[in-house]
Amino acid sequence: MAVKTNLEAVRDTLAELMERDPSILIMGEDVGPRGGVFQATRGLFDRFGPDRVIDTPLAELSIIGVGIGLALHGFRPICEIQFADFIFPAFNQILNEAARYRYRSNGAWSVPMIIRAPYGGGVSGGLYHSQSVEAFFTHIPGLYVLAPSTPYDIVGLLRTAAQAPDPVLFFEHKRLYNLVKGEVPETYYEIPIGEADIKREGSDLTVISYGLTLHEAIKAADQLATEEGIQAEVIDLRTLKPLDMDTIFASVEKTGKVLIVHEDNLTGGWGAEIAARIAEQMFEWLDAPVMRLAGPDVPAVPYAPPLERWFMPLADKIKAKMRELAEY
Amino acid sequence: MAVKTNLEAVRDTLAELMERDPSILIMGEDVGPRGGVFQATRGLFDRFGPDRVIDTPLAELSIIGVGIGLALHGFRPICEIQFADFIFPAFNQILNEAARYRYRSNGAWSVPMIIRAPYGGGVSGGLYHSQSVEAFFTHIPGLYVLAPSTPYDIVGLLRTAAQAPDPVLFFEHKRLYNLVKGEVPETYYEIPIGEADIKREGSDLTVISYGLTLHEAIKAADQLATEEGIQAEVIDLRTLKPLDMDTIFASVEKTGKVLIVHEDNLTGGWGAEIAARIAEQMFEWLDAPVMRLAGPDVPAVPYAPPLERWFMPLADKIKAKMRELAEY
Amino acid sequence: MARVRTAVRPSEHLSVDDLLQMYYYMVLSRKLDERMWILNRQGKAPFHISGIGHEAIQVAQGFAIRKGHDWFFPHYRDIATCLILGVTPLQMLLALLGKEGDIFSRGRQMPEHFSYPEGKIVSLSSPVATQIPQAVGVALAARLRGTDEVVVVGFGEGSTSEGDFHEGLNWAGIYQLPVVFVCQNNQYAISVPVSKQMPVENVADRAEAYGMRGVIVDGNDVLACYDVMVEAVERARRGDGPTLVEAKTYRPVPHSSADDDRSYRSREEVEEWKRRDPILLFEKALAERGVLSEEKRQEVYAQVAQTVEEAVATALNAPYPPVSSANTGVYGPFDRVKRSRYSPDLIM
Amino acid sequence: MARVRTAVRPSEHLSVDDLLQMYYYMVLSRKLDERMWILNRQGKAPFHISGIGHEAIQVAQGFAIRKGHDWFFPHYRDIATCLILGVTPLQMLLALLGKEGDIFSRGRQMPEHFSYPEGKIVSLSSPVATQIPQAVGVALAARLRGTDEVVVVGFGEGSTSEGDFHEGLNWAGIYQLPVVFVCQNNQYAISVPVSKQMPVENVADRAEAYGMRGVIVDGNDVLACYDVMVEAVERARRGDGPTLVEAKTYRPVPHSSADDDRSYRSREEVEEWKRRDPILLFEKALAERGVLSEEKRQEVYAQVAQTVEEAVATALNAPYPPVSSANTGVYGPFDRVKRSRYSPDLIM
Ligand SMILES: Cc1ncc(C[n+]2csc(CCOP(=O)(O)OP(=O)(O)O)c2C)c(N)n1
Ligand SMILES: Cc1ncc(C[n+]2csc(CCOP(=O)(O)OP(=O)(O)O)c2C)c(N)n1
Ligand SMILES: [Mg+2]
Ligand SMILES: [Mg+2]
Repeated sequence: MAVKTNLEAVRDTLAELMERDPSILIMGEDVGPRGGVFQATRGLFDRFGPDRVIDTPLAELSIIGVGIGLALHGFRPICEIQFADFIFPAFNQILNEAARYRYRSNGAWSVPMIIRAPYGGGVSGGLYHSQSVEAFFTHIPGLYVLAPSTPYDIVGLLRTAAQAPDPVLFFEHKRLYNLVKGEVPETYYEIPIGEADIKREGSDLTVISYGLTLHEAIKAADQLATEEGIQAEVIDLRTLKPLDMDTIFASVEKTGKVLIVHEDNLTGGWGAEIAARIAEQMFEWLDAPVMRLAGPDVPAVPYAPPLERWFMPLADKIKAKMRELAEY
Repeated sequence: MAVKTNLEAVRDTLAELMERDPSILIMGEDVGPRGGVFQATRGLFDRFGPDRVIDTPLAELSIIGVGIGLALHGFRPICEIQFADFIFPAFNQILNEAARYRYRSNGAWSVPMIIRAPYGGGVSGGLYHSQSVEAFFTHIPGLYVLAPSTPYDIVGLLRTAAQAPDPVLFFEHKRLYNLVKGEVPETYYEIPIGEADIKREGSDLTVISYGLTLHEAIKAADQLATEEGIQAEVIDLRTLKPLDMDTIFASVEKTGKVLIVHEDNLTGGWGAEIAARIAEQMFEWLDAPVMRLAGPDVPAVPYAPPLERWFMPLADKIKAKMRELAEY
Repeated sequence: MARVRTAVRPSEHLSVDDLLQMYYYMVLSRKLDERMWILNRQGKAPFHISGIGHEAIQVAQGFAIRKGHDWFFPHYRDIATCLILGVTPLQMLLALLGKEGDIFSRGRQMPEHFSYPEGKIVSLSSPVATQIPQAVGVALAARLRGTDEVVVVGFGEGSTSEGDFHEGLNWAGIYQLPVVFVCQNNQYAISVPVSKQMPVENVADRAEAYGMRGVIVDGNDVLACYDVMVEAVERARRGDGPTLVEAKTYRPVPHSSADDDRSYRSREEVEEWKRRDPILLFEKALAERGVLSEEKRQEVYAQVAQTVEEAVATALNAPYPPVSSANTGVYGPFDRVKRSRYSPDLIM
Repeated sequence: MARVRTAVRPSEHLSVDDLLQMYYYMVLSRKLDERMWILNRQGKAPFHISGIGHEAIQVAQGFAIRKGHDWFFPHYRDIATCLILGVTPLQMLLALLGKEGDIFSRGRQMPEHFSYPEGKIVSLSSPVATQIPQAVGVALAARLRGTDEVVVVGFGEGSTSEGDFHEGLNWAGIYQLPVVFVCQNNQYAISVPVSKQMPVENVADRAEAYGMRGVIVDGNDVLACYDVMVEAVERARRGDGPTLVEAKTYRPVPHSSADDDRSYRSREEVEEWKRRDPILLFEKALAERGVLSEEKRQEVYAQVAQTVEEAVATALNAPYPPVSSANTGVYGPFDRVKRSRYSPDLIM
């Protein structure tokens, strides 16, 4: 068992995948000698050379567009978008092209590729280096959307993503890159896409989350258990699309109470879909309204430290909301 | 009272607004001598000249980007995106720029502008001329999102939109352009943004919709009343963002049963947010699960007539779902 | 009009057979296309977008590339090229009508959204210019794999205003990739004339900004187009880098079946260009070379008419795809996805 | 290095006062910038992105435009220009620290995301190149209103790879708008060198593709930059159309406080360029003209040091914006919006 950070988990798995599969390429801004602005590709350029670790022009539309072409020819590009905030110039290529190639050609063409993007706040990144952008992609048929938050899950899901026959959005919370450490087995394993993980068992209420707020939810749950004896079950979605409704519904059957937490702003966030499904299909199991806690409906996280704290749905806020739900 | 089609309502109101407000410009592909591919700007070029009705290059990013610049200087551009399917090259300019100018500059700068886009299926448009794209925009703080579906509402909301201090997405269902006719008073009126309209009163269940499915829902409700005596209340959202929760909640208090219908694909659609809010805040009033009926989770509407019919949530499907809900 | 004359003229080495084949495809494409308009006007086809008037450059590019080896990202008008690369008239018609045998998309896409893997014709979408960086990606792949495949990508002059054009050509220039960009400049993007689309006279004038050759050719002269295309394709194959080819042509019909072109251009202009119809021009050239007798000409037209009419009859009688088909294939089969009982959002 | 020499040399008509003003702003910007780095390294400022080494072109453009009349869409390195247009060192520092007096965004944006309506400095975001079509829109507005405003828009050479650059310049060319595009080509986009960014040697080589003038200037020579900028701005004002100015310069410091530049370039290269530091060059030129004595030089440095230190002290002691402020102003006040009791998505 090696202990790794999230960042090391990404980097080591990228290296492993490239070693194993010659069709894998890495492309993006500064992924080469610089090793990526977060160092997620450090050492790969030296190891695999400029033909497999490609420093692209500063042009996201073509990072994805050219990546699609590579995929059509049988490569499996792993495209890095430097910050998730900057994925939108490529939105048309992702939505109208990558996600639709298979369906529009009745399966004649497909574009297996991975799009990696660091996302999220808590890093003094202000409005344009803190965005959570997953909800724009989970709405799109044809994409897989993953957001693992521990080294173990990152390794297992990145390995699976690298075999998927369709485009995968792979979101990495940048605040967690060096914050989270965890054990990664030496023996090879994979994690299926679409499988949530119960990170903390509990019977009083269910908390559903991913990313930074997942870790904060666990913290809040632990505190609440110690302080007030309330036992929350914390589900880590890991995969955002498709949703693991089996795991979610099983937990709701047990607890009858659900809180969904994400960092992205509330309105139209991915929590809405989760809440809507639970409300529709678990109506008779619910002992309380499905609650959501999310970032406020402002355009991303402000820069000044107190304002950033105000934005982030961290443990204290989650705990308060859990208590409200428990007491319902 | 004049009877107009939806298309005439758009066209006549654009002319009226330009007449009244010299800061209003129209820009887009083929809006000039061609009068727009749907004829929504027919006659305006001759009447107002090339300085106020601007045929743009085939380049959506800059239609919005240049529009933002015009707005910064005090113009109020009305930018036409020829089909909503083609709005995505401009997504970065809308999301990261237009929607965030005010907040990011603490109110020092703002970009009042209207972005008109015909959307929706039922016109043999296939995957790329049929998309419903509203959910990508309703998630974005800083935008108003309107989707009126009758001549009366189009006139009233377009007048209001043309005074809003912030960017307005104005979605027009292209199938309804010539299908729907309705009365438009000669006397001036406006409709506030954020005000839903009860298009049909009823007490057994509430149907919430907009666009083509709104008209189908009314049809279904009328049939159901005649055939089975079930009285459905049909709410036309008209404004998608912000949502008129007062009207929605009041209806739910009355009926205890809600069906949300939209044409956009189900997962992550705008119906999810509406359902989530009702489920959370009206928990104690609900006599049945909040149900959703929407387009299937495929990449937009297929072209072949039978496949297109399969996709569209039209009256027959809505009626079946209403019956299911009524019987719950 | 061709401002760049090619030094080599491969068209001089075309055999009589080749020339007659080219002629055949021009006529086939034209007659099929005209028939598609009629089906639309009869209310039998919901939509059609036409290649009429653009056949010279289309046929030229079809003959300049290695069928099934080189890649083709078509412009939506490229009916003639697709026929050359192996798509049958019947397949075109089934797509027009959205019938079961639509090999492009099985009735999902509008007509003329070609896709034909056997001919390396890559699936086309409607948002213009998106195919340009994708074509560059295929060319990069060919380079990385060390093959000698060439990629040809088509688009209209209006599409060059999109950011996709810039970003794609920039990459191709940086890596000097084996790709030929073929712009069919037909003077209009729907109603918008070139003068409102770009501040330069020629699309090809922009090639230099991307470190590549730009070539302008008379897009209605099939042999001139052939010379230019062969040179560009073979340069790319040799590793001498990309070319931006601009074929000056004209669309004598409305933009699509949904367009009415009378509001934005004069009938005189249209008639003027019809006098330079690519088929007329080619017939004259062939007659001059003594390759096309009047008898042969009529034979070709008769053969084409029969081919088209047979295909129309079959297509009209063909069934639509089963409704169930629309609810499949959003995702490819993948056994490492947990399928949740309740999850509606994953249609395999 | 300046390949285009201006015929007119407005810099020859600059008064001693003007020259000393220019010098003052170069030194002020440099010293303020250096101090910002220190605050970052001390852990007092979360982030900083620097204009060091780019001051010549920045000061030149600041002096070439009509303050408060012409519009400025800054590059994020344009600290010197913003100081000239009226932003104070204290305001820069308050933004650096995200303090209440941050006039750019009230602590919402990262530092160097300028905004100053009084100086017509338009609010900058982080996604690069987005400002380019917006600047063109303002120029179009000026044209439509018949004013003689000019718009200057800045960006790095890396940003020219984005579609926004292409689309913006295309519009400006079509309508020959009063806008000057100023590219500070500092050889790198973070770690990516120009050779991997574009297939042409100079950004300005692309001007022709947009039907406009392209000018290359030594971006470290403030007077050469001034000549080029005055000419471009006045051409635009006269209605003679847009110019693409490329100022060749270098970034002797890391990309930002989050960067480490040792992985992608040699120390020798950095040292080589430091010998052509714009302040050094200008001091030499001023001394040659007899404008800058050693005494005067020291006086300027002392004045700048005092200004900066006073501002730093004030900024460090300034409060943060109240938390409640972050929850306001997503939408402007508008009385024709129905405010729903339960609706959380409309923050006015
Ligand atoms: C991104 C995008 N915007 C708008 C459209 C609508 N549209 C379809 S074809 C067309 C004109 C294309 O002109 P050009 O590129 O010159 O090709 P042509 O049709 O003249 O061959 C337009 C505006 C589209 N398909 N895609
Ligand atoms: C759309 C977008 N993609 C990526 C980034 C991240 N990024 C910030 S600055 C930068 C390099 C910019 O290079 P250049 O335009 O040459 O300006 P310079 O920093 O060299 O002055 C990058 C890649 C961004 N800000 N925006
Ligand atoms: Mg054209
Ligand atoms: Mg640079």
